[in-house]
Amino acid sequence: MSISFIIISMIILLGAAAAVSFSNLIHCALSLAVAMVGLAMLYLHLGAEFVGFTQVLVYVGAVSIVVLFAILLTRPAPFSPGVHVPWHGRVTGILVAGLVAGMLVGAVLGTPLTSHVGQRVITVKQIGMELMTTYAAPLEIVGLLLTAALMGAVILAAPENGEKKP
Amino acid sequence: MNELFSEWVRRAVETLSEMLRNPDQAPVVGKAFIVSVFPEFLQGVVGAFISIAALISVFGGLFALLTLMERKGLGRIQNRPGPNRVGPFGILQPVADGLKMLTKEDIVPFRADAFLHFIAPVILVMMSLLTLAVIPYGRNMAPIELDSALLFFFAAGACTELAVFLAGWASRNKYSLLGAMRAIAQMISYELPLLLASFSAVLLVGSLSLVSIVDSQGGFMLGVLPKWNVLTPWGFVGFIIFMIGAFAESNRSPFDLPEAESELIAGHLTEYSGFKYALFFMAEYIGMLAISGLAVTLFLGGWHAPVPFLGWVPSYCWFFAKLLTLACFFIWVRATLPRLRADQLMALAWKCLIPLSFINLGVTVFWHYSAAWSFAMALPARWGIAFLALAVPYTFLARQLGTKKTFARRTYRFAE
Amino acid sequence: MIQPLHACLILSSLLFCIGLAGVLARHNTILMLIGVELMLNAANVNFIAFWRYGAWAGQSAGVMFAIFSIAVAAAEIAVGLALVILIFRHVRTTSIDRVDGMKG
Amino acid sequence: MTQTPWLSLLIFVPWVMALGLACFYRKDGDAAKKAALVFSLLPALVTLFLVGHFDAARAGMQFVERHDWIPSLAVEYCLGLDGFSLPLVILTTILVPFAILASWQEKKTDGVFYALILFLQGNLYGVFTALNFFPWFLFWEMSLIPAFFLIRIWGGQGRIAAATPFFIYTMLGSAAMLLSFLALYISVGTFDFVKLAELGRTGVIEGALYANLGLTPADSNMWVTLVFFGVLLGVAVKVPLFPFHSWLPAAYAEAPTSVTILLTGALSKMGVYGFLRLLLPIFPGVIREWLEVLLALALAGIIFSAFAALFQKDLKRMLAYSSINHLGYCLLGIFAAAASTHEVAGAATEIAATLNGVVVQMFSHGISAAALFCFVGWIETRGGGLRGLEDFGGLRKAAPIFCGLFGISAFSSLGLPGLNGFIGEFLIFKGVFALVPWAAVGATVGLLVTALFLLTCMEKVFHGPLPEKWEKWPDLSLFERVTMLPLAALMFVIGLCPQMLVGLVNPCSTRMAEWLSRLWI
Amino acid sequence: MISKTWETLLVVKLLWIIPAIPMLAAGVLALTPRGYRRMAASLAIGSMVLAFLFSCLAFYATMIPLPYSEAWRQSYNVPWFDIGHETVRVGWVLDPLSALMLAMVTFVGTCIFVFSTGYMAEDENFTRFFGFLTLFAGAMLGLIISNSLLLLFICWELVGLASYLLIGFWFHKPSAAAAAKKAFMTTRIGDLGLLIGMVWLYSETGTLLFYDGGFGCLETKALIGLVTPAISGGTLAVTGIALLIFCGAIGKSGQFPLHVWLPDAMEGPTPVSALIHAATMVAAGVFLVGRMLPLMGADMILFSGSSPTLYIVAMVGSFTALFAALIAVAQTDIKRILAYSTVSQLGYMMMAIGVGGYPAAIFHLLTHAFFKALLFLGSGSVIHGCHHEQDIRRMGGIAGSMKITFATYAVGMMALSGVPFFFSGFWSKEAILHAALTWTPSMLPFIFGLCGAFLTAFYMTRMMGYVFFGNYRGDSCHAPHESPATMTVPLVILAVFAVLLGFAGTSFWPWCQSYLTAQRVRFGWEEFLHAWPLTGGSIAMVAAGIGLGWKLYISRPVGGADAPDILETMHPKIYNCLKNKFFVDEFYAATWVRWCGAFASVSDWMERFVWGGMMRGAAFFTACLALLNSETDERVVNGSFDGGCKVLKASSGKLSLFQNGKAQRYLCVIGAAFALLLLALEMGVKL
Repeated sequence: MSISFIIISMIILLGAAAAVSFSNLIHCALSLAVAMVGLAMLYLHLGAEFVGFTQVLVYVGAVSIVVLFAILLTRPAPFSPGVHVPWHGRVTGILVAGLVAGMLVGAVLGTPLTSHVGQRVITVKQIGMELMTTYAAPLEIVGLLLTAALMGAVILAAPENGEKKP
Repeated sequence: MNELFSEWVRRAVETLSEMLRNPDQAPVVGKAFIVSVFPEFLQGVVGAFISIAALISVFGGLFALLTLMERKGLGRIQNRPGPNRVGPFGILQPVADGLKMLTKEDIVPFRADAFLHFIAPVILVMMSLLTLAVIPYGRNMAPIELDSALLFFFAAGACTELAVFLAGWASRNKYSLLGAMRAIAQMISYELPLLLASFSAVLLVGSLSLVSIVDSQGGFMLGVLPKWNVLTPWGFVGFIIFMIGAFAESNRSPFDLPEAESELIAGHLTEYSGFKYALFFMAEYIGMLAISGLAVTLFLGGWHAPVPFLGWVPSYCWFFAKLLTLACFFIWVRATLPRLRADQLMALAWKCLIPLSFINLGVTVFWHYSAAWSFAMALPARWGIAFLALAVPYTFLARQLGTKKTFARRTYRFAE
Repeated sequence: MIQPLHACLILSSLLFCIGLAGVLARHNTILMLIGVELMLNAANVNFIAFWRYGAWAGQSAGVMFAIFSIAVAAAEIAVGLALVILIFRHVRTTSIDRVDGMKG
Repeated sequence: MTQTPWLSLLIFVPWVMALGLACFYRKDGDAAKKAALVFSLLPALVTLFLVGHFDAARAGMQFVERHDWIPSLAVEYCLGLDGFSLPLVILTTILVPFAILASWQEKKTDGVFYALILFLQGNLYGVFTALNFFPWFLFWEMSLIPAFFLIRIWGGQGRIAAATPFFIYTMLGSAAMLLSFLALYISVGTFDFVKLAELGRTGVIEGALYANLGLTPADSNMWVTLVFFGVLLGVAVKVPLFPFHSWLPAAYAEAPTSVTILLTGALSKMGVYGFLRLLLPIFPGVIREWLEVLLALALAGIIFSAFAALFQKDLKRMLAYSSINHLGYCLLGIFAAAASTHEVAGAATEIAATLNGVVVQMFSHGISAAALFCFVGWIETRGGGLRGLEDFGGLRKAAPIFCGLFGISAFSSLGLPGLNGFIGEFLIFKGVFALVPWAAVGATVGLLVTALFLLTCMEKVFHGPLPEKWEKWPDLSLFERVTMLPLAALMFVIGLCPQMLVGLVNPCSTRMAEWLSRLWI
Repeated sequence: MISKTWETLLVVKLLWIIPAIPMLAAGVLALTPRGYRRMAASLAIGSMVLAFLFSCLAFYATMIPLPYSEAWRQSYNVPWFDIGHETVRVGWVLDPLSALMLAMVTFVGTCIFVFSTGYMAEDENFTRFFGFLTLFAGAMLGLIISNSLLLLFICWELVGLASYLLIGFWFHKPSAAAAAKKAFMTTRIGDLGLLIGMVWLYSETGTLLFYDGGFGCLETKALIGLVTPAISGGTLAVTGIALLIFCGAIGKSGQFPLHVWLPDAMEGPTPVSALIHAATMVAAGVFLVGRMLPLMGADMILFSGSSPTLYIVAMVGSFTALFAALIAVAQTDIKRILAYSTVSQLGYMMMAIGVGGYPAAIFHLLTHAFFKALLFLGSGSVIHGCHHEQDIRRMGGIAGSMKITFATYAVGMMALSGVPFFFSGFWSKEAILHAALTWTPSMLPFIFGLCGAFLTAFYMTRMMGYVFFGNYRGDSCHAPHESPATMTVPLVILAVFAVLLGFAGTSFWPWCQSYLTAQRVRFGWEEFLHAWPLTGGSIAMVAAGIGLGWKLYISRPVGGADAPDILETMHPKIYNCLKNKFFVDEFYAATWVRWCGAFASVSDWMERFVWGGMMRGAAFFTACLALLNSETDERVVNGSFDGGCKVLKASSGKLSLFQNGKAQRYLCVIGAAFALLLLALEMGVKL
């Protein structure tokens, strides 16, 4: 456990926490991007170069943007008071999450695991070969899924015929 | 101590002579020498710093040069002299501009999100500079030789979109926000053809590493024609698509809608001034250079010489020559083409470029498999089929783009 | 000293629970989706961690799973946000509590 | 090592595309048309690959895919490609986009129309590649369904009267065929065409039939004959063989142009292919036994339909009869190939010539007839629904290019040397004459009358004075010229370099010819 | 010498270029827009000239090894496609026959092409016209050089196509369209015979190549193979094959009974009549028989020296020669007279081949090509000069206004009539008659030939009298005028050749005949003196014909345009019969054409009622079955299913009350339950 790991973990956790706790949704989304960058750094740190870059490309380049667009598209009105949220709902949620966290950390710590020492490298070529052989079927399915999701998203979000534009 | 020093001098002299003897590898040798001076544990950091310093200085200089070239070039094209007051023929104009930018007042709007307003240009420049890190500038001269360099390039490029959004949103100005949204829509749309076009090269080489992509373009067909990707049917079309995408990606004319002064009072740049504005400016130019560098790398043979007998010219010279050619092309296009309308912009990307680049991928595959053809007219046949496969869809796609979209008749309301 | 694998797992557990908290405590659907994203990424951290520190040499399953997971997450967020926008158009809000028209 | 299932791709890609069209372009006919065109071109890529990787020197099946389907019934999903099927696959690949292009100006069509066409395309590929009776029959039947709906919904005035008999007639034939194959399965326990052909060659089937159907040896011959005629009925209706052809003129005449193109260009080839793949290898003995009758039927088809075409006043009906006539030559060739050959010197070569001729004739008829029907469709569109022989005149003056290309197609159809039609006819005549001289001599009458009615058509429609009302007759547009160009080019290419096509078929037909000529000498 | 052989071989290898040049031009012209008239003409003429030059080269190449060399016939074959383990090959052959024909076709063709530029100058489809002409030229040249019956057949059909297109060139005239169809159909009847003969020959000999180093179908080995089964009592295949092939020649060369198309073919433009229907294409039948001569005469062995095939050929030819000459006497259309004259002359050639005078036939073919082309072009010039008037009764006295035309026409007329010594027709006809006289099986051909010679001289004189002498009887507003130079220059050239060519085959120096049979030519008067009685007789016949014609039509000028012919006033019945061409067309219309139509309507009736009824019966049967089925469905099956559905529907409403619609509530419960489960597991609860 190195210094860099701790720094990266801090970035991730703080980013994530910020992402779910800011009241300004734009800030939330930006914090999410920060957390994602942190995750990418973690992956780089762990040696999964390809995953790291993909993470940035997908999450920072695409997902955050989509989230931001969604936020801007769904703002009821500028400076309108937020929806009143009953406090007990929030507390229950945090409590349950905390409970789960406790249990998980306990479970992790309670499990004896040995870490492999030394580098593990996976090249893009290896990934490509795996995708084309062992994981060919999943790749196709994911391709289909993405296409379906794309079309689905377009159809869902496109203004329906006859609907007046807001 | 003395011995150590004389040893150092001897090696310095050796290095220098080596650099002179082999100018092609001079920067590499030089860097290796400098790094070797430092103790072991510092060498990595120092190496990185040397690369960074070289990059920033070279591209900073290029940035300055390019602004000047752009203003002079535009001037000449529009039949006016361009800047000609500062220094001989105005060559010191960039210095004057820089000074002006640095000394102007930095204005932050009252309701703006000050932190984000500040951080946006920083991220933008940072990411633009990051993209420069993976391009091979010459033989053995990629600052970082990443296995997935192309992915890195696009990942870093993707982050600039976020920065643009930040700039637009943080300014608290509706024109800024509109500009940012436009910019993002445009950049996302054009990232697809850009990626797809570059993947045709990736497909054929079988690697995301820019170094190996450049390596694969070495050599000559029939002894004269360089084996650049742009000289294959898929490479040619890919290059064109890539360049269109590059224009859009760097928000350059004719795709400069997000920054259109006349429509959006400069879009997300509205509320920026002084040094921050200079940063945006710099980011745009560096982005342009970086993407041109990528185009050179992917399609124009990187640092390879175009003719066999000019192989002795140092590789990086070729690279920068091609880079500057493309940059001049950017300027030329800016001076020539009018700006697109927003719907035309989107239609071009989604209805024409993306299908075409998919077809181009198919053609690339065909090209790869048909490489095994061995009959007499194989090459013309391959060219013919590839050309047909691209030209026929192109005519259809282009025709369907050309359909006149009928708008409702506009009514104008005048002040009474 | 804590094992690197353990550290990663704890990190992922915490990330997961932060996401869970987001889902459970926030009533904005978009924020819930952000939470879900965080949870998915926590899983990815696990994949990568086990790939990196696990005892099975020469396997690439962790990386592959992470890649697929990222792809699926992208699809998920796209459709999710499209749904949010659609819901917003119908009820003019993004609050989850207002959207309960399906109760039995 | 699993290789890419190219043939399955060929079948399923159009299916999926058809589904997509039916779902997303149901209303928007214009978009559906464009999409269908692009989609129908996708199999062309696969076909290109197949042609490129087809080993023309090998006689056996290639690209074989074999998967168990219902193991207990010996039903396999088995596809393969050989020299007989490849030309038909190529033909289908050419004709479907052509059919879509041919009726580009058609206003009535919508997404479902094109979806059906694509569905039909997939099934055609299936019929031409399936090697097991069960999937083959499925594809066979499924190709009937879209054809029926295409005629029934989008046809002309008499579409109902045309579509229903077409459906019922072919269905009856198929039912008979199914029964026959069930009998075969019960007796020999396989549906596999290759195995059945092997059994047919060694003469096992007769024995097996009586052994497993619990009959006496004395009946066995009758049972083989019965089974044979069941299968014959199934394929004969499709080709069609005289006298089962009476559904055809009405169906061709009433179907919309693009469907007629597919009916004549591709669907009728299914029948001939059935003869070639089922009857000739499995029942050579029965064909030989009934040779005179079958040849007489084929000959009657050739002659009667030629004369009937001479009588027709409706261009589409005329071409429909001409189709029967042209496919009659194919059947003539196929039957003659089973003739007893011990007194013919070099019989194997003659049979090979015949079989080559049959395939070439199928291919070239597909092209020529498609082109002619397409022209008639265009005439109909331009003439405001008129397509009678007497309704026009002198159009060559107004539309020289139209007439020129029509003329090329007509001459290709009547077998002018230098164009594709001649090669097939020459080969068939060469083989048949050596094997059964009287049949070849009789069939020449057909050649003469074919020329007569096609030239009469040219004379009545394109020559003579131009009536005033057709003075504004538009010539072929650039689009139409481009549509027709590949077909016209193919006519010349096959006419001049027949080796391109014959080379694919020859090893296959040589092998079949060799064992047919050695059969029970 | 070796190098010479090598040159010859190269020439043979590249012989295909000669037909390819006009073919290429035809391809280009087919795609040329209408407006490019000058380009079209120059392209066509240029291609023809080029082909002519190459043909001269080929001709020269055959001259080199001529006397007694092995290499007098060279062929070169290429594979075309495979059947079974064999390969169908096609090829081309260079021998004196093909070389002569090549030179003749290209030369006459060039002249006629040049003539056409003037004659067709005002036609709007000028470009198309030259396209068709070049297509014809290419196909004809291909026919000439082909070394395979298959290739020959292909070109044969293609010249037929070109003929069809050109006869119907003025397609807006219904008569032209009908004539085109008639020409194609009539020749196709013969062609089908040729096709059958070809496949028969193929199945008997296994090859269609004429010469293939000893294995061709015209070479000894194959011929012996053909004849052998007949000797041993088998079928007489060789006669059958030869006669079937002769059918093709009958159709193409307009021999009786398939001659009917040729006069109608005059509906085409006059240069077409000159090139296709006089000089070249119609001679293809003669060429075919000449080319297949070894096969045609192969049954000679079986019948002690006289071949029944050749007997039939001679009889058909001589009958046609007389028959057509008779018809020509009573025609009034200038082109039709020439057309029947062509039929008659082709009959001469056929007869010559039949009676064993193959070189004489080919020599006559050559001379005829020149003077008949000359006559047709002359008639074209007359027609052009008389403002497209074709009826000779409406001409007259134009000798003065069209001097060049008149002079050249007179040369042609004298050549055709066989005016002695200075005109080519005389020598070639003499050779034919000489061959007929020496033929033992029958004297009929000779007698018919002699009568034909008389009639030819007569009707040509009659035509001259009508056209060039007397008074002009046409529309007086338009005086006839001489044609432009593009038309007269070819006339003069052809006239010169019509005179000169005769000296290549005189009986005292028979160069052409020797060349064709690859022998050394010998100069000597013996032959000429020996045949003097025959020569005298034929000269007398010609003199009688011309004299009679002169007396009837020139010395006493024709009265008026509508005045009846002198012959008509003398013998109205005979004249009427001749005028109506012996009613052959009417006979065909009453028999074959009607039968064909009747059979067509019978087939159609059967289609509608017999076979269609079969289908309707099947459909009705199925419909009955379907009715039965639907009744069963409605009553039995559907009833039970509907009941089941009702029960299911009623029970499902109750189960939907557990949902309250708060997603987060569900999630909370799930999360808590998960935590509890984990807790339980950690606490060591064993499930």
